[in-house]
Amino acid sequence: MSSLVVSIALFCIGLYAVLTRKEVIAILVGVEVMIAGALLVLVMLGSHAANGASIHAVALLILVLAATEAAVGLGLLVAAARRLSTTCVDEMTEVRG
Amino acid sequence: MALVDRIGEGLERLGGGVILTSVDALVDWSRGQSLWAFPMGTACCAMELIAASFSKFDFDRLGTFPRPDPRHTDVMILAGTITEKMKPAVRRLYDQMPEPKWVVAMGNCTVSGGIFYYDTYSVVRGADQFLPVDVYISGCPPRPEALQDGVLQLRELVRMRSLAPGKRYERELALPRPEDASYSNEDPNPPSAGLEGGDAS
Amino acid sequence: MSALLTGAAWGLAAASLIAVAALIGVWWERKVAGRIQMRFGPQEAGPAGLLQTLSDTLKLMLKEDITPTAADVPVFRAMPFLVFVPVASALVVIPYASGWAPFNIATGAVFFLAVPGLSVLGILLAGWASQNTYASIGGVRAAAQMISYELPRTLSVLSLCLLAGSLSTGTIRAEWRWWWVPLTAVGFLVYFISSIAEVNRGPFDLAEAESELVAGYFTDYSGIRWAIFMMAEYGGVVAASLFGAATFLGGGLGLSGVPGALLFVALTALIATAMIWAKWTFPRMRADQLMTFAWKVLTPMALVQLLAVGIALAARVVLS
Amino acid sequence: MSALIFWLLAICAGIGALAVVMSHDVMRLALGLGLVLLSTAGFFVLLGFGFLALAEVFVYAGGVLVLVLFAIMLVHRGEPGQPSLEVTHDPLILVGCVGVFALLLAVLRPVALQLQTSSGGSVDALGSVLLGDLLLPFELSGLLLLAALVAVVSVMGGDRR
Repeated sequence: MSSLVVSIALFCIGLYAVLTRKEVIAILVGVEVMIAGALLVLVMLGSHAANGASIHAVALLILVLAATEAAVGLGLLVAAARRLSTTCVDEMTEVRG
Repeated sequence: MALVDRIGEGLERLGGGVILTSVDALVDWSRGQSLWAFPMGTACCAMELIAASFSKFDFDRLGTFPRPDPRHTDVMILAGTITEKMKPAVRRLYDQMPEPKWVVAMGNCTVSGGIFYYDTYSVVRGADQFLPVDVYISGCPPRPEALQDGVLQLRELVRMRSLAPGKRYERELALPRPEDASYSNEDPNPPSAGLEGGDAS
Repeated sequence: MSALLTGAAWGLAAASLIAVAALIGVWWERKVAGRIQMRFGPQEAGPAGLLQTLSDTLKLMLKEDITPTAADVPVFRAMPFLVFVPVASALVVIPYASGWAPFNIATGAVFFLAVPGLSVLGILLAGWASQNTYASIGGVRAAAQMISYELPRTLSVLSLCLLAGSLSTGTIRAEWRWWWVPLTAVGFLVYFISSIAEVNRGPFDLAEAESELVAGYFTDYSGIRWAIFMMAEYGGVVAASLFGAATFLGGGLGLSGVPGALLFVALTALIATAMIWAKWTFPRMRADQLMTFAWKVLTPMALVQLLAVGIALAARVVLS
Repeated sequence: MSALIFWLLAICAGIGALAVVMSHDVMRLALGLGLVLLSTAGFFVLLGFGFLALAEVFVYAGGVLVLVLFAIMLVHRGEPGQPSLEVTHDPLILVGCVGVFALLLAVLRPVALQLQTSSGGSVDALGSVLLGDLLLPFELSGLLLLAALVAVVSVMGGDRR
């Protein structure tokens, strides 16, 4: 029960960071915290399962996905910061490439 | 000064003589054995300074080797003419070195201005105008052996300026200067009074 | 849980091992460097200068500990430890005897490769927290270099795991056979080179290239905190040499008992000496050459090694 | 003992997550993320998934976090002193997040059980699952990584043509 509270709290704090932060980098970090919380929920609930190895493998694949997301996201951030010379999402209003 | 020096004074007041002198000997030995040099080569004496570290002369035998970073070094070796323009940079690098620190003035230009003493507006007349110099090495330029001897002299000096306050004494080193009264080259930032031993004039 | 506590105790032992190894290693490096440059090296402190490092260490401990005014103070002060602790923890998964490591977990090889990688963070943040341009550039360079060379290093160790059929370092050493040496010779070369790059030593020391960056990421560290950085560097050398001798060379080439243990120590010292040799012989590389070397030379070499090991294993199954 | 370590890790994760929400300093933000990731790895060890914990340290703390720091240094370079971030707090969003928290807790509560170390954490079992039942996702994730690599290179190096 307490483990569930901790992991869901992690997810929600990450969500709050994503919704309130204005800088792209802080939003990406918030997403990472959310992913960590969600992964923790999966692993904590899955640690009771009979086929723990499947949970292990699925968690590993989620880890890979999250790492890919972070790499692409940060690449886009740096490219956007170069082109628009801002890192604030509210100022990125130009639609044209 | 470093924290240890204050510990030393405290212990002396408590009367911890034996412990203090043993620790003192160890600290002096370690400081004297590893005088890492900050090579402040500003002119031609730097060639001899560089040669002192290399194959033929091997400064490393004495535990001294050059580090490019003032934060990691103990002794600044001033090699070469110091111009007025260079003076603030030298002073700044000296200030960046951590205590305890020493200065070796190598070559006539650094000691007194050398051949640039007269008829030059741009040369500092001796490094001791703005730095507390501990060892003076004459020569134009001095040979690497002279520099190594200077570092050995400095090692003796380190032993003198040790932890225990009773063992501390000032060197009697007041070289007569020909022009003390006539020429005024007032330094805006004189070396602080706490750094004893260097103020020759 | 008791395994965790035992692991912590061994970690402490590892830290002391690094301290002793650094005391001897620095002296040895200065002696070897002296001989390479036709000098003598330290001579005056103790017999053959043996006490030189001791006096250096004492002096560094008693030096002023400067924290720059502009620095991010808590981060600046903590970073030497964040660099040292992961490096020291690598020592607890090294198989010192056949089938035995102090912290013998099933994923020891991954632990050995993953946890020291954390010191990248410490180096990067040490450079940043100094608020010094040279230090920041040094930190970024070191981090880019370390994460690039992690790849060939991991791949080269992977071929050993494939041969042993296990990720446990103890099992790798227990399963070791003499024919692994010729088979994984290329892998060992890749491992050796990328280990030098991992600990930022010459010829890959452009993170602290003194001719351009003063001293790289530890430019603003003085006294004992700088000494901890240097200890971490030597700890990395020791860990890499021990691991290389214990797994690639089977720790004493498969001999058991006292001769094996002696040979193990000798092989470790040999690898460490070769690292020192490389540092004092090769000129420093340029940043782009460094990256090109990692991605276009070492990584393909490690992949070819992995392929060769796979083919050899398959051939063995087919033949038997 | 296990409970003590659990709460220690929970406190570390909480501090890190709060740093992500509250910090004005970009570096503190990244350090907070590092704390969260390391304590997540600690939770994985506690639950018996040793390899997952090492993968988290390897991929996240050693890789993604360094990427985050790189991005910070590239984006905020040239600004004098410490770059500072704007922090805005919105009570409505706070209420919404608490609502999401309550909802998730209510939904997942029936399946929540006592903390226990999994029996399926061995590397052998993981290997046979990854190359057995989950072979297709495993290979696809390799493809995804390659695609991401190409994407990042083309995005970052785009302006040099």
